[in-house]
Amino acid sequence: MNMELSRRGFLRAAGAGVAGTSLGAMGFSEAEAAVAAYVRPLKLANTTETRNTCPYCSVACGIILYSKGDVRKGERAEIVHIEGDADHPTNRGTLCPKGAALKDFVQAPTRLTRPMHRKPGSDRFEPITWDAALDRIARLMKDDRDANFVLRNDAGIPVNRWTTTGMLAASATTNETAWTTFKVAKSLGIVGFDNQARV
Amino acid sequence: MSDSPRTAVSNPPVQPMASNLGQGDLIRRSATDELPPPQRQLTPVAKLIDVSKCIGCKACQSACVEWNDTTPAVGENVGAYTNPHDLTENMFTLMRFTEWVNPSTDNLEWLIRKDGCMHCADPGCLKACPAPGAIVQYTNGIVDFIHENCIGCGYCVKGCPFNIPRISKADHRAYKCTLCSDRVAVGQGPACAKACPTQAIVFGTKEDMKRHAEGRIADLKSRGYANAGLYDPPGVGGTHVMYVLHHNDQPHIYAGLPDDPKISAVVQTWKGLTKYVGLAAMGFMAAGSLIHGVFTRPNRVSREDEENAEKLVKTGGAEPPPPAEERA
Amino acid sequence: MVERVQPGDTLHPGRPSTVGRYGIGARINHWVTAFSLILLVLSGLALFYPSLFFLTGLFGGGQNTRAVHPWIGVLLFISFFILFAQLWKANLPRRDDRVWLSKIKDVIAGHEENLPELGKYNAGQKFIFWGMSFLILVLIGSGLLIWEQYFAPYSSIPTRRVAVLVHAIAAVLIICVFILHVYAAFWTRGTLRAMTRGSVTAGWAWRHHRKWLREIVGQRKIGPAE
Amino acid sequence: MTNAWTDIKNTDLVVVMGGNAAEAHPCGFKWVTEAKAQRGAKLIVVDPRYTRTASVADFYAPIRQGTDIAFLLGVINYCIKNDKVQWEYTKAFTNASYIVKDGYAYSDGLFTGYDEEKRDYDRSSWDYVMGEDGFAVTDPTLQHPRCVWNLLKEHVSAYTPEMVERICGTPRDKFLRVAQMISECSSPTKTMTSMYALGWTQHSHGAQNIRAMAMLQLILGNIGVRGGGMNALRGHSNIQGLTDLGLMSHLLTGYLNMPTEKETDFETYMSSRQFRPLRPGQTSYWQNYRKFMVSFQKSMWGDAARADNGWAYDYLPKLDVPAYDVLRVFELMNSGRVNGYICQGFNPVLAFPNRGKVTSALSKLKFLITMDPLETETARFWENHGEYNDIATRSINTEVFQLPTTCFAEEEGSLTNSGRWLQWHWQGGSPPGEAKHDTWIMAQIFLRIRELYRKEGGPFPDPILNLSWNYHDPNEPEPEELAKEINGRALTDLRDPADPNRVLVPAGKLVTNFSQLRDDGSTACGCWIYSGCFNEAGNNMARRDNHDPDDTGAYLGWTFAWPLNRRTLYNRASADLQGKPWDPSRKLLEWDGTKWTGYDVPDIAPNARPDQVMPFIMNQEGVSRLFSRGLMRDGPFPSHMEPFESPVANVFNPRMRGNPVARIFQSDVAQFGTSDEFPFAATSYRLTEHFHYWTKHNRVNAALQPEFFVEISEELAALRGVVNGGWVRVWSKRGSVKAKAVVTKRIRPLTCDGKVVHVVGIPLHWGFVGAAKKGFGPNSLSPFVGEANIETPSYKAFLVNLEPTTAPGVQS
Repeated sequence: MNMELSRRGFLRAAGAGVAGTSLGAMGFSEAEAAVAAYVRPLKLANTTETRNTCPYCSVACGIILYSKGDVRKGERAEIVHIEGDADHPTNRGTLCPKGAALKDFVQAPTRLTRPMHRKPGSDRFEPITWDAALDRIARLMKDDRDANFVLRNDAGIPVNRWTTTGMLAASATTNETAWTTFKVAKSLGIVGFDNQARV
Repeated sequence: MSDSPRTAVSNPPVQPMASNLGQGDLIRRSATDELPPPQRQLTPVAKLIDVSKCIGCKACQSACVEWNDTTPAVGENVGAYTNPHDLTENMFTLMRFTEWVNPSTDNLEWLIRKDGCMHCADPGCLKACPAPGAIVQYTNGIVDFIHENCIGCGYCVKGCPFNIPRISKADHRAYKCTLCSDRVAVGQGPACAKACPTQAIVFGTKEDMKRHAEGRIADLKSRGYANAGLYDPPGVGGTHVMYVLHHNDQPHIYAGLPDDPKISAVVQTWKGLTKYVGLAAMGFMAAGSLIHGVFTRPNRVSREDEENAEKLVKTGGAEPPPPAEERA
Repeated sequence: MVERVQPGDTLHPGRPSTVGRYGIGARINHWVTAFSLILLVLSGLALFYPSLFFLTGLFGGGQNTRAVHPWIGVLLFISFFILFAQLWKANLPRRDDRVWLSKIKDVIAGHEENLPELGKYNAGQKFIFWGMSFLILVLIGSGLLIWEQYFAPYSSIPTRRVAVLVHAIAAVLIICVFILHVYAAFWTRGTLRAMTRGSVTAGWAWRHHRKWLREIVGQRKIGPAE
Repeated sequence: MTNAWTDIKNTDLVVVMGGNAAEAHPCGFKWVTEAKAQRGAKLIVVDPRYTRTASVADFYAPIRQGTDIAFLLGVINYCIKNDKVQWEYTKAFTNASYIVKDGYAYSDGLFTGYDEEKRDYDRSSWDYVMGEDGFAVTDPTLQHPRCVWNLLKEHVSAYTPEMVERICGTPRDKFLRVAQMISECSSPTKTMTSMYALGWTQHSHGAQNIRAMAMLQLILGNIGVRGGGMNALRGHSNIQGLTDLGLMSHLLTGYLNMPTEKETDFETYMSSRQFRPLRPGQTSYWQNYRKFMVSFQKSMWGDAARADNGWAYDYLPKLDVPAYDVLRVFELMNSGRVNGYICQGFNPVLAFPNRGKVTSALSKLKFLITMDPLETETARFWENHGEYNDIATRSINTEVFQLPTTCFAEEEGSLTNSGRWLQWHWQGGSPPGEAKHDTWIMAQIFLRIRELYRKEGGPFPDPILNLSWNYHDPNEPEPEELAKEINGRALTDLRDPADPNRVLVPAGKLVTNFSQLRDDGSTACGCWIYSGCFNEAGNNMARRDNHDPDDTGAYLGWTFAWPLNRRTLYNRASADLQGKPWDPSRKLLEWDGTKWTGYDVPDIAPNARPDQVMPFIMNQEGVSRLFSRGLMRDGPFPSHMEPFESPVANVFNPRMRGNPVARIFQSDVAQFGTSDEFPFAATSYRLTEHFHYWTKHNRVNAALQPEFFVEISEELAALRGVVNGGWVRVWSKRGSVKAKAVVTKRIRPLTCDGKVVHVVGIPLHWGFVGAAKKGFGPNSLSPFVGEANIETPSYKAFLVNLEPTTAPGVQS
């Protein structure tokens, strides 16, 4: 039976137009208000697609970043969804539980947003500007290199190594970043230089 | 030609698209007796979950959360891999892990089943639902909750033979897997099926899925699983989420998957017989009173009664004598 | 011997003389219970019969109806059982009741003269009293089990399925009892004032509950004239 | 990986051992389930635990962690005894026929030349007999008692099924079933693939684990063929790339080596790198070493690298030790000999063994710099987190800089996956707040230091001042210009040696690939093996043609694979000596009489005759090595070695502890536990819900696996009175952790050498920052000892004790 009919039917039974109005005043039409059945509108509509690669394991699944805003147009872009790339030969659009949740890595509450500095003995991090941090880092590194750089070994052979400052490189950075890092570390003479390959 | 990995046929669209599922595609609508017939018959779809291919990685759970923007809470470890520990209004699908020692081989088998709405052809939730339009069934088989119409009574929980719907404590509405109706509406498969790394979850027309299942079952039988089979329970008219089980002769070993699910007789009685008998009883009562009112004079106090009463009041109860019954 | 007269049942000589039947407290409880029952019937039917779902409009929509129905139930339960405490003794079955029931035809036909003298309540009224008491217990019990918001976790789904069926059946029965009660009160003229003004005319008492009247008069429980 | 992920679908048998592909690489594992579904392939899992991979396996066999060599040599022994060998392949493509010097021998678990003092071997006797012609002597008939084949036969004969059961705890019948299934793949038309990961590498004898399987694969003829190979699944998204690019103490790019003190000048350095072929007509591709090295120096220091200064050879630091690997650096740090440390996207506090030592070492630093998109325990190692990081904050004088970097979604560039595919990706999101690209940060640090040296001078500033830095924006080099630098370019016109008038590559243009590199300083190339990734044809790493003719799984049009876009290494070995594919249905290459054709880029000169030039062109022999000469510190053949902390003694030599040549620091010896004090065999691993220590920051993954736990058998639970889901304390000689107990049927006690061995499984994903519950990691317990050849820490086998306890109490 149709809602409208049943309602009128009731009103007649109740025998009171009065009832009708008073019921109406009590939000009676609510029952009809929500009859529409519909599915959620596709949330990816009008987003920008960007091809990327999952940063986790070395299967290197193809992923698509869906963003509001387009960095290529110089806009600020916010990632709203990440999904596997069906065109990718390896993962064919599939993703593991980590890859499928990449959006929450990008938007993690514990993402770092500003340089921080901890003074010796302090129990807290304090904000520091990029310039101040980088100048201080350069100073500390040069002073240590100047003080401890090994020019020659006991046999008088030039060895040019710096053993008192070490570096671990990130094996989730791009090859291009890695090449930059490599050039800097090796040219400074750093020998205590490694990456996750051993771990 | 070999059946290549059944992954997403395509990536989801980003251009605005009209939803392909609407009023006109409804075949059932909760608490609605006279639903206009659907304008067209969509091809029935189905999700096939091949338990024998599942590695229990939970990508389906992850993809489900991300697609449906739910927020399952960070719980604790209680000595099991099943996390969260049960379906919730924020977790529409769940990997249930069972360590089962096969008595015939004495080998351990780690049975991992993706739990979630089965999208029954004869949905108990919809039958039980008192709110018009809170639960709908589309002609392609998808059973969907329309939260705007949900009143949070929990009748769907009692109607469901698989214990799937969950009522949110926050907004008092029922939640469950939608089979990603919003994706299906634009020609995409569900998020879980797209994500599933081993394609243990595949999605397509129910016919294709049954055919795909046949191949899988043949492969399993060739590997010694004599009872491998398709779980498409007739008790609920078949489902639009089906399983390939290596031990289809005993579904219950997969974390209590019902062997022969059907809508509970109690629920049937409640939603059926009781309604009509109840209506009859109340009607009879009302009608009876009405007729009596019409055919018998009202039971009025007569002048005689009043005089006798006043007399009694004056005489202070001496007169007249008590009636015969009392003496006897 | 069973007490037929209750505290507060007093005679008020006058023109006509009246007899106090219900104190103010009892009357308030009765009406609270009555209105709760009506609201429960409306909201309950709305959630039971799809064709009556629109009744949820009376409560501001389905969500509100779902939320408020159980609370009204709790209110009814409390108010009714205060009433129960006041009336249960007078409703205990007596030998007269069997005689009264055996002459049920005369009851329906209204031939009061053929009936025995009765105390404060006749078997019909007692039936309604005990019927209500029993059904309300059943309804509150099954109701709590299916009160999703607070009590869902405390029982298994199969149990709740039974509860929801029992609740429906009990509801149907209580509605029937309710109809009987209301109709009887209308049909037996002069009854309503017992629950409005709290008293009945001595004549009404003489006609329907003569033994009760005799006792009051006998005990000389005289109150101020009206 | 020798093959690609997509190639696994071509296999007949997948052996997952020393790894847990389904758990750690689910999307790659798809190709295993595909092979099963489409080819009817079988899957075998050999692991101490019944893993997620095992849950879909056709056969599972348990094994005690750290005993894989015994198991694999047992299988080799089985194959030899049952004549399950791909003879033609083995004879032609391995060094089975090479005659070994008389000095070489093996007894009591040790090879000849062992020096207990030095903990090292004198490896001079581990070599071939050389003939007057300067080539190695061989006996193609394999009759010679000293030929590699007969020595191997003798070496593995000790590993009978009974011995395997005694060492590994694998029931004899289960072992035989596995051996039988594997041996079937000796047929030229049946291939097996080996998928392994850190379950093999993280042992003091890790490299030998892998060699053992490689040898098995060779005698089965499964290297270089479709659906075969040795497939290291690898961990991080660009772990392959960073290794290829030589971001390691002992490496330069493209597996060129860092010089040592002994190599006093460039010519001395080159003299030990002539790579003369050991057999007539063989390629020995490393003969081009000089071209790659000179081009590398040119790309680093441009005009400052000249012939007259040995191509700026002195600009490179010289090593006085094999490597300043992470273990050595933290040892030095802990003894106060390191002042500064930079952690770029790295979390040593959770990643390195013996966390107590790591934390104490960091506390001795003057300054620590961390670069990361996320909070790390390392950046906050000084912060007190109650039981989870109980530390005296005030007493730590390390100055710490925490620099926020972008993540994958906010940067552009290429990543190299384990299949050697260099895949370009694009930026999709804006960095949060002030987060910066790592490239920018490294550039800023470099430019500032260079400026200081310009102003103030200092010791040997030349390599810094002369480092080539010609970028469009020196402050932030762009990914594309860096990629071109890696690919290499001509510095002057490159003329055709045959016809000097013909210019092959004009000056300034990008070289097509490394075949155009020269040793006269006329070319520059950052990483020779990557050459071809970005040439005049454009950015080949960004190619997206996913067509796959005949469904071989090669995808030659998809991005770029090193070397030369080759998808399967040693692919020439997929064909016999006539150049015909071993399995026509799985053709990869074929000799058409004049050249090699097929689905992949030939891993050999296209016109190299199949009957003359052998497939393993990177080896001087031209063939693969069953006997690895002196190239590995711990033996020319693998041999059974126990972990340093083992529940049972080495059956071949009870006095021998762990790997006899693995480096141990004195300070750590005292921290090894014994089985009477620590009766249970622990192992560490990853869970599929998490990735290392990143995803605990992610609410979704935190919800899927919220809290630190350890897994134990029902038997061990009963033994210690542990209840499922209850708290347990697990401790080793080095530390103690509290965890929830998961009591499972998936772990069963093993019986090894008559002793019941209980296994304790410890996943590694929890710390004290992030969205997941606070917890600990296995590195609080694991020993500070590395692999004998490459110093990978031993996370997979150590001893612990275990008891029920109460929840950790947190003060702060």
